[in-house]
Amino acid sequence: MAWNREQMAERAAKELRDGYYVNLGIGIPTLVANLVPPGMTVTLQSENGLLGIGPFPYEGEMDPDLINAGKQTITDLPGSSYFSSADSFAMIRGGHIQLSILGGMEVAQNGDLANWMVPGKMIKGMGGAMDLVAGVPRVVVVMEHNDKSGAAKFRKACTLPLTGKGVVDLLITEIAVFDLDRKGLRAPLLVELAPGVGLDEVRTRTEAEFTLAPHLS
Amino acid sequence: MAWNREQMAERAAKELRDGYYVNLGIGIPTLVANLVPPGMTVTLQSENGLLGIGPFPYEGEMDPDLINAGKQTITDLPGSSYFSSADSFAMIRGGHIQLSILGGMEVAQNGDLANWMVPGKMIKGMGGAMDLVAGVPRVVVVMEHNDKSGAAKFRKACTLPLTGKGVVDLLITEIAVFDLDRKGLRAPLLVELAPGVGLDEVRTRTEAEFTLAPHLS
Amino acid sequence: MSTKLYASAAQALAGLCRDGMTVAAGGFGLCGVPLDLIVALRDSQARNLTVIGNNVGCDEHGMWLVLANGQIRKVILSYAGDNKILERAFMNQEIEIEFNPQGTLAERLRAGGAGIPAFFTRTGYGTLIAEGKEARQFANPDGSSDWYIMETGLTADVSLVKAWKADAAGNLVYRKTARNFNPMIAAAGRITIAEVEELVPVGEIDPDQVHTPGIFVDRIVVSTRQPKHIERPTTRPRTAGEPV
Amino acid sequence: MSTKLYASAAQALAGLCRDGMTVAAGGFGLCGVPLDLIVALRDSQARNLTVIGNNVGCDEHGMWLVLANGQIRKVILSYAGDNKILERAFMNQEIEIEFNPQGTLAERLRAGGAGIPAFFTRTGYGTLIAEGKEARQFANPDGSSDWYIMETGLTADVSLVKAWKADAAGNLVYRKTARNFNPMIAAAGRITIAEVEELVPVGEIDPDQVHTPGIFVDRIVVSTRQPKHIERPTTRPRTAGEPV
Repeated sequence: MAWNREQMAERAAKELRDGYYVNLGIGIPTLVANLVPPGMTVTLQSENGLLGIGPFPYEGEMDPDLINAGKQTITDLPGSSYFSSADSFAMIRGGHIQLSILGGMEVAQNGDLANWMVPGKMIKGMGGAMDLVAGVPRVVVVMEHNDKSGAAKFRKACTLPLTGKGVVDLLITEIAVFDLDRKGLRAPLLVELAPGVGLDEVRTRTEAEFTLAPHLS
Repeated sequence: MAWNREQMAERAAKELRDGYYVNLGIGIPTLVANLVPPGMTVTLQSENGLLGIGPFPYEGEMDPDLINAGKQTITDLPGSSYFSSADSFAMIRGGHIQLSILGGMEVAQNGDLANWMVPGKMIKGMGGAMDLVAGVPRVVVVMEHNDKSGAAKFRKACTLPLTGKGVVDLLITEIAVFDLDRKGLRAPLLVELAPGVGLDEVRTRTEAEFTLAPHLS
Repeated sequence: MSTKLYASAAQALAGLCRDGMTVAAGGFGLCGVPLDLIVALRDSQARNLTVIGNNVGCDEHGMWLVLANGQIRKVILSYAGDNKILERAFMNQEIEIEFNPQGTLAERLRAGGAGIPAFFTRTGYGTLIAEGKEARQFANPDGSSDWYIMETGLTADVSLVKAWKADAAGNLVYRKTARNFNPMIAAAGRITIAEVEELVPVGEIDPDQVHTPGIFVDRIVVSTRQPKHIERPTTRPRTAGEPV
Repeated sequence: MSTKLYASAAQALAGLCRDGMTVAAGGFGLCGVPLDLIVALRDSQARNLTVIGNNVGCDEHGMWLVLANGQIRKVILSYAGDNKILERAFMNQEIEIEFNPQGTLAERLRAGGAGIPAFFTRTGYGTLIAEGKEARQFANPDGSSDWYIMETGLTADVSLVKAWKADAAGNLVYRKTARNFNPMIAAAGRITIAEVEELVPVGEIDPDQVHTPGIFVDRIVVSTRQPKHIERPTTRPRTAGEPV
């Protein structure tokens, strides 16, 4: 049985480590904020200029000057800090954020990621996504295994315009988890299957070439 | 009769304008701080991270955390601000300081300046001098007209290693004032003579080629 | 003695607006946007503008007004979002859009204000963003190397920023995430105008706590915009027994 | 849960020092120098160090101690000043000195911490500093152009900084001109250690007033150095009748 959104977020949360500074994209990655294991200190960054994202505010306590990168009202925490966009992306580009968890439209077996535009549709812009995948040393993508037409989103090569070249380290879908090599020197490793999901199903629904982790072969 | 140090500083102070942000080098340029005309607002920058230099502190009120670029204890003023060295030189390099007044060892007729090292002697380093002359749009050099051996310091070309190429706009010595063209498209203009100093004296003591401002010819 | 204080946004912009100029404006969504100054920019009727900013306003707010008034020829931004007017103008080829990764845009503005004409970044290497840009490899400390692309600095003829507090010397303090692009845009303007919520006496802002030193601010006007609008109000429910 | 707090400078440096490493240290003259950490660096006896900083200490203070102990192979600085030991070591070819314009050094460190491998600056064009560096022209907004040289980013294996206040999250606040190179050096270190005058409870530092966010600080130690030394005490006389 495939993982649901919450379970995909739980799997992504296993990538957190004590002391990490983390940037979470919108969608399923946002759910990871509520799944930090007890006793572990994880600091969340909002690329519009906040380190230390707190929970959403209570009704009546919203502050128009305090929003996240998705423009939702948020709160800060004791020990938080605010800074400019230049300083924020200096942090990101300089490799100081340990982990970025974000969504994807396509991932290629060499670690390429596409998640910012579909040709022919209006371009909204890449926002901070290109900076995050280029600057953060560990990038985890959480996405549906196939698109609405059933086509594989984990591919030999991306067909959509890239967000970054050789930037994905781990891919989590509702049926499997793959460990990728950014440098493209080895094939992706299938490291985990959702409960009840068979290898044949993964093979059928995937275009990318991958090998099996020892415990699965 | 040639100008003394105080009079050279007074001449340099005539380059100040209301609202200017100014960086003053050590030596005679420092004296300009006390010569801001009444009613004029001039803000002095210290490149180690202060905008708004105040007077030296009184005995017993020195603060080890508050020094100028010459490492002397100073004070700040209402409206002052502190910042990092990177932000300080962003100000300087970005052309936000309107005027830099500094000392020189040699000035060439094309605006080249040498004031940081003498070959064969121990190199102390250029500190912020190269950044100032490269970044500040108007650079005034105040220096003795000749060196101790009597050799001209205003020359056809500098013999010492340069601090900057094509960076001097105005040269003030104890006997004359020259208006230079940074781009080297015209010869320096002799615009002022110290009282009692004749054109012949300036010609004899100068190696650079210059022309006379209309009111002197 | 000159003053940086102006009585209204219109007066603060007087004499500065001309067709074809480049204007940079701070803000992220509706947060930290100099709304009064942007209205004054619209009222100036200056046309063929190039506008730099993270986005170009939200529906009926901020730079949207200038866009809707047909004054913009080109936008340099990171995120266009759901902006129907921009979409239509772009499809009709009435406007040029230059997309930038958000961090690249922030750094280009920072570079422009700091006298740096170009820098290298890994961001966008191997993507559409890299097309036509110089790419080269630089070594890492561990001996490996990565590919980077060259990006150029950005400056503006006029910069419009929003701050929380200012003094008459032009020192600015921003509040929370309303800081965003404002400090870099303040430094990148040949003329910079700050719209502020509160003007405080000179000497009241701790010199250690100035975000934008007065050297970057030429003109100051007090904002008329209160209360501020929220784009995406998001709250959590109070659980039973939790203190209010 | 891990902590960033260490009981002494020696403990804060434990396990980090090795021969041949690059160390960056904040400070301008004797102002804002992490003195305890530098003593611990000397006591580590790590050799063949490359040291980055505006200067390499003053007589018998700061990095002078490490220099005098023969631990330094190369210095990357802007101003050597009157440092007899450095002069002798340089003349005897025991040490390499790389001179940088002060603003270029500050920007190289800022770039290193910000993931920028190289940038262009006009500073030093046409001087000895430009030798061996790529030079190229960039256009100005007015259509003219200027020459610039390429400078590279700098990072350090270990960065030592001095701050006024810190909290356990690693947020730093500097005081007056003791800020100087410390913020950039904090960001440019693969491991950064802060020596602070006061450790305050988490939540006491206003989040809008943090100079160096905790993400850049790995270890914190409270300084034992009070009162601070002054390199060039300079005062003015009180004029008669002036209030004391």
